[in-house]
Amino acid sequence: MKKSLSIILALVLVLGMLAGCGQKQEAAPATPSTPSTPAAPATPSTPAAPAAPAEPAKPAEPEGIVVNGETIDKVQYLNVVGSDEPGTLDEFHNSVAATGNILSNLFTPLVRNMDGVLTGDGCESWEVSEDGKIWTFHLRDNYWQDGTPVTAQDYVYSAQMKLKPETAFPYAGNWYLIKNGEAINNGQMDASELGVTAPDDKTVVIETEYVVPTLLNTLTFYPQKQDHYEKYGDKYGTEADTMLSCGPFIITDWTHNSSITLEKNEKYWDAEHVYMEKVTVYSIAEPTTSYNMLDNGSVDYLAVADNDYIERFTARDDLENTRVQLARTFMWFFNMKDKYFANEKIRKAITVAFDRDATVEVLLGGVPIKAKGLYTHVMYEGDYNIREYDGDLIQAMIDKYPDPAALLQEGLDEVDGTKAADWTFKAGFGSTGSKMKEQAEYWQDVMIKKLGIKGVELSFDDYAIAMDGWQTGAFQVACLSWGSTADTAYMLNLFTTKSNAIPVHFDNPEFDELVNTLNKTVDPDERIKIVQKGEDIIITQNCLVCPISYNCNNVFEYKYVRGVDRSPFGNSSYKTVYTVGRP
Amino acid sequence: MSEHLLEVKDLAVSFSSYAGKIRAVRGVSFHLDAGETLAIVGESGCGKTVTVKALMKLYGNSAAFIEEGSSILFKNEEVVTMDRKQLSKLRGEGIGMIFQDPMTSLNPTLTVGYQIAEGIRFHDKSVSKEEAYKRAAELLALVGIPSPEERIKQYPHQLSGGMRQRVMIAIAIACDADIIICDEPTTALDVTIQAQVLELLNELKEKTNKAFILVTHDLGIVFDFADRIQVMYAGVILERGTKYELFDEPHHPYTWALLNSVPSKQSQRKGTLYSIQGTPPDLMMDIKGCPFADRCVYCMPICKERMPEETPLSETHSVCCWLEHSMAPKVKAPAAGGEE
Amino acid sequence: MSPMKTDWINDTEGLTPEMFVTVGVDESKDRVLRPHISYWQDAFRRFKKNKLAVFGAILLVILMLLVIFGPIMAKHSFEETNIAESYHPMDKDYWFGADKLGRDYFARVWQGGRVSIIIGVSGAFICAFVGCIYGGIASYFGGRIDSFMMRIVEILSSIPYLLVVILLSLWLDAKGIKTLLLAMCLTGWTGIARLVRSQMITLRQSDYVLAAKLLGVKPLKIVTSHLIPNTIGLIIVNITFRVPSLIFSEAFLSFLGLGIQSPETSWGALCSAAQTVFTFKPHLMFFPALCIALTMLAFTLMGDGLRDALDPRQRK
Amino acid sequence: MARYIIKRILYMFLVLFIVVSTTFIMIHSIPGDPLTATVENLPEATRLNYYARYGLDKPLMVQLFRFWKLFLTEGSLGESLKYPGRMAEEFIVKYAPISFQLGIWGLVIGVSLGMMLGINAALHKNKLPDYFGTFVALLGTCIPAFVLAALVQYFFTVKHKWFPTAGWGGAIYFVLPVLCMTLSPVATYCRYMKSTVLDVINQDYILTAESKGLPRGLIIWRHVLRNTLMPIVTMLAPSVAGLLGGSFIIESMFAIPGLGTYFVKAINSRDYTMVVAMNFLFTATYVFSLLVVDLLYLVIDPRVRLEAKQNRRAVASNVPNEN
Repeated sequence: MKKSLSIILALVLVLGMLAGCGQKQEAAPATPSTPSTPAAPATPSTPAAPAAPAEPAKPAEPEGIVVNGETIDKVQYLNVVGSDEPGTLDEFHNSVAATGNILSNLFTPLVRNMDGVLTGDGCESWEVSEDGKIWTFHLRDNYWQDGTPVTAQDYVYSAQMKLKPETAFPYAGNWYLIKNGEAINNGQMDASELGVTAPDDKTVVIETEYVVPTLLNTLTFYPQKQDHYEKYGDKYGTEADTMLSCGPFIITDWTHNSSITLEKNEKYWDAEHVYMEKVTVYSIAEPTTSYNMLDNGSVDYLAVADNDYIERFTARDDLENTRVQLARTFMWFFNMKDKYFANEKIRKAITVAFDRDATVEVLLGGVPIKAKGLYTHVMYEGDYNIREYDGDLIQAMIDKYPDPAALLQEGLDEVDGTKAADWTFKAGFGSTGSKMKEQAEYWQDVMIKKLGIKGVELSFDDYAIAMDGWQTGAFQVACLSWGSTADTAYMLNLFTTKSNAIPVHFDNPEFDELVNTLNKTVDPDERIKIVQKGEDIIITQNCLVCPISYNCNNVFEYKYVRGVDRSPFGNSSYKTVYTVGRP
Repeated sequence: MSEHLLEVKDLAVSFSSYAGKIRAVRGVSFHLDAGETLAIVGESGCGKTVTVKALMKLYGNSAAFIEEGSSILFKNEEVVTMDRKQLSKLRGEGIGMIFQDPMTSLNPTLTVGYQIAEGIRFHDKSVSKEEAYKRAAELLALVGIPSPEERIKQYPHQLSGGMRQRVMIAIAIACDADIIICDEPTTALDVTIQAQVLELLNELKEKTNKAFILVTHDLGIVFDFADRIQVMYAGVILERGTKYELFDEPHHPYTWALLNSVPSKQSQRKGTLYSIQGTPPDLMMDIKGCPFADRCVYCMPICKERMPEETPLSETHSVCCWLEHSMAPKVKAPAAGGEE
Repeated sequence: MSPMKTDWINDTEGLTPEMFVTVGVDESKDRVLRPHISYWQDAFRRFKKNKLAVFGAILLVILMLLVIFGPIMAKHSFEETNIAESYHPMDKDYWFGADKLGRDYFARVWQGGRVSIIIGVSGAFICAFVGCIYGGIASYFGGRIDSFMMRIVEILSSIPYLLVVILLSLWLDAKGIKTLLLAMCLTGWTGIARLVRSQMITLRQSDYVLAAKLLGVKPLKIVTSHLIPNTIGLIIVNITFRVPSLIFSEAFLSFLGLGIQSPETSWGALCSAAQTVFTFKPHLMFFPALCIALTMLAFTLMGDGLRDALDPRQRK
Repeated sequence: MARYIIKRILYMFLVLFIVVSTTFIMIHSIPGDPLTATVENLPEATRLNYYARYGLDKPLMVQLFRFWKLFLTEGSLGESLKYPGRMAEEFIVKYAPISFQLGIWGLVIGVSLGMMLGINAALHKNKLPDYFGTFVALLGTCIPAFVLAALVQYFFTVKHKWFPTAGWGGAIYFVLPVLCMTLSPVATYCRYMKSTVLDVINQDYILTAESKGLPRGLIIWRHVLRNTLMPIVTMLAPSVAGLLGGSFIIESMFAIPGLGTYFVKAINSRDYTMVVAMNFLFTATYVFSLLVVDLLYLVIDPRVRLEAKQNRRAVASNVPNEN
């Protein structure tokens, strides 16, 4: 009696739990209906706009809206997976690169890069002076979420805040190209001296330190409303209700480590062309979960990195696969201060011995592209594609030194004569994930076999901790991936003595001088030659880094999704996205 | 049909262990009437406790089972085939039991009062909590425990061994069962307490018309408590009869030996106590002849061949031994306490 | 008394006089039917009889042998990568197939087994040993000593184990099995200490402990010979749980880069590595998880057998 | 009795203070500066005021003192390094309840199911329930959490689409994570329950209870359970304390805004304030649940309670010796 009683009870309990919840969710359509609106109290809907200036009332189209000849779905909603959980939405304190994706939906940058085409968002038009240093932008009528107009002063305030020393803005370095930017950031000048001025409410003038032809692709310039920002101070950007946006969307809910909900901003100047009513951005830490969400349709598109899942999704007919190249290079880099790696032959021996084919095809599932040099395939100087112009420097080096083991021994003899068989070096990695460990173990084995060395010591740390160690030079070889902006000088700048962002400690005055001349020349034909010479110094001559591959996103998208902006540099917004025929 | 309160026929109980089947009780028959006291005597391990526990099918967690063909009639109801509900009615209301070791037979985490009232309230649902506790207090008084109201709230480890045994008695008579089984009630107690408990049991005997079954290996307490005595050995009954018959004219060598091993005044002078050589047989093996044969001083070849039949000596006295057979040599019981 | 057969006495059919010659007690038969054997011999005999427990013991021996000889038997070394053989399916050449880098998975599973079994088994026993003694002493003395010792337990079990491992691997400047085991011995035993103490408090009241105290038996002796045998059930169950939990805590540490360093591996590390491709290549997860399950099954069965064998109360 | 409780509460704060201070010192002595990533290319001036903001420029002991002063005066645990602008206690107040909710559901179902299976396994030794109990115990401890979560997620959200794969909102998001969380308590408590019940079932007072004619259910409930609670309750304390920390794996698999993710990330990224805050939370609940367990000892086992009373009377002057 006792036995049967308790087993039945156990079963009833489990079934009860399942059934109980099963019914609560209405008859599940093919894909689960939109996850029930989050229990967190939805923030008050946009407060009734105070007597906003009379806005031309747009007649709502009677039947569906027609875009590019297709009638889009009645209910427009989008579910996507954001890569990282944003630390904070306060752009002045944000150090997580992926958060830019959310910010680009909440604010209107002066100019937006949509599918490679620069279109005015905050401004209607802009022009550049002959010497290429003074940019003037004419703002359009745009309003904040609370109905107050966006003024040029908001842009000036945002620029000044970024360079004020007290803000300690993590990416202040990128804004040194604005006149007096560096001086202000070092506290030598007052913020008001900054090269960003607002002659009147509708024009913003930017004066740069030196010529930056790709300024619009390098800087994403968002406005910030001074009184709103100061009202919240440190709390600004930590929760959804502290935000005030003027972009295509407003943020209505933020459940940390779970999801962010964006809703259409009626006050946006181009609201008419924003089709999405609601966008839910999930922050999923676990890749398998995001793949499952794509599989059962609870997410509309997703970048897939795992080749098993790539095979599964390619086999499906309702998913479209597009491969997007990013401007990010995955590489090893050497510490020039280290006794052995100051020697060029040793660096070249390792770069030549590296097995890129197996890494790209097997380890990384054929997603990325094999590296041919420092610059990726998507970098342009005027009309020249830098990669095609400079050619395959890595293959050239491999052909030049067929026997890496001998080259290594030559290098070792030059340094202190230790035999390759009893030489080991230490390789540091900036992630503790099992994927990185797998790759490291493979490279370890390749280096031992190809160079005949004794061993490779591997160490794995969290990125912040690893970078701290590399900055102080406590490493021999380390591995990271670095993304570049559209500005071709950006990649070269990383190796200058001043920046040393990639801590190779190159300290080469001739190279620094080269980068300065690049910053002064405007004509693309001249600039491409300087860029080529720069890459030649870094790779062919000194081999400071051992490029492995260029990152790509293997994106799978449901066929009913249209208009997703995938430019490699811009922070794509969901402004142009709409769905047709969602099941 | 039987007019006795309790009628047991060919009761056989065995334990199944992974080493084989242990046949603890091998066909025992006896009866019991209201108001009568039966003593079951024998060395430890002779199956007497298993027998009385089988009356209530009390196996605890052991792997015991009643063999086919056994029959236990209690008020003409067959106990062997009782289902769980009938059994729970029989236990407590029909037959109560007093266990050997009072130190471990009471639940340490429950009050004494509760453990008594629990039985009352289970068997008679109409009794309320207060009434049950009041009844428990009366019972404690009945069994001679001072200031019962206060004792009820106390826990077993706050009472002495003797008092705990009295609580056990109270539990056994809580639902005024017809038969009270006392399984070696005094063994775990020291002599003075032993006497008090026996005196209490005797009082109960006079006051109530209950039938008692006393299971013990201590012949000393049997005489002044029991009416009839049964001697058990290796799962079978060797001799039974009234206490006078057994004490005055025992017929079975084992009974002689048992009586001799009781220390009496004469034996003290000789200084050595008589003890039976050897140990009881291994109950796992089949025993062909008389189980006591190996240790019996008067053993004959026939004893090892076949089990002797039960020979009636008087209305109440009978014995199973080949010495009774016409062909066997006549042997006189040795004087009590005398050396063989 | 029902009438009984009285004619039996005179029924001489088939009986002969010599059958009735008194032969007395048969001395030869007087051997001791059941030889007195010591507590441990009896426990071992009962353990041997328990089929399941013996099966558990055999399973453990097989696992031990495989772990020692597995990597040697395999055709390929567990470290040697062979990219062409990436995810090689299971066949006669690669018995358990190959992992992403083409390393022979059969060798890797058993190589990993060495680490896991050492950590799991030795860790569990060390913790159990230290925990029992500590818990025993704490419960035996009671009073202020006990509450003081319990506060130490609370402090030790609240300090984050992760931090202890990180600091230890820095001070000893060695990341590997030694550091893990040391860290475990420092903080691992608090769980069982508290458990054993709670059980022993009730036992402390029983008479045999009081009697032993009266006889002047030294406290440590009382704890080891009286208190611990009576809590053997709990201790053994705890050990059977500690083994897999230690194996997985090692996996979690390797996940954070603090566990054993590559190319060495362990069952836990194999499981966490196989997690990403789990839905496509379940066998990569199946084998290490199976080994952990078998180890625990072996310990559970042996544990049950030991508990029954050693439990004094159940000694027939 | 009241004196005993007050004394224990004092002990609680003492232990809490010692543990949190030790953790504070330990985390600060681990090499690796958490702020590098954020301040790496900032000029010297801004870098210094960044450190000053978190008080990292002061010697360790001063920092420890400031930490406790801040806590005692404003009840704040300091600002997180990884998430600027957010105080550590905000995380705890907002997310601990979510992790706790999940954990409690998992534990309650897990423990009750486990105890039922355990009792059954003990009552029917070496028969079906016993083997089923051992099987469940094996399953529960050997299947790693992420495998279970992956299987459950695949089966219930991809294959059958009954539940949303991830996210947080109404009760429906509860089901799968709780399902994953019940397996390990079921396994643990089933095994422990069986072992303790086996010890109790052979006691003589169970035979006495049976001789009173009580049905088996009542005997189990009234007599057996009471005596098995001691070890089971002892185990509840650490498992309850662990709940607040949430389960890192389950929460990251189902995108649940619990404390689990912060718990692990904090140590990885050397976010000093968060690590200390998390440890503070864990220790506080752990020590509190230990006090509750010790009090439960007194309730469960009268012998312990009486001894506590007697000793106090006998040893009038000094501290009552509870045990």
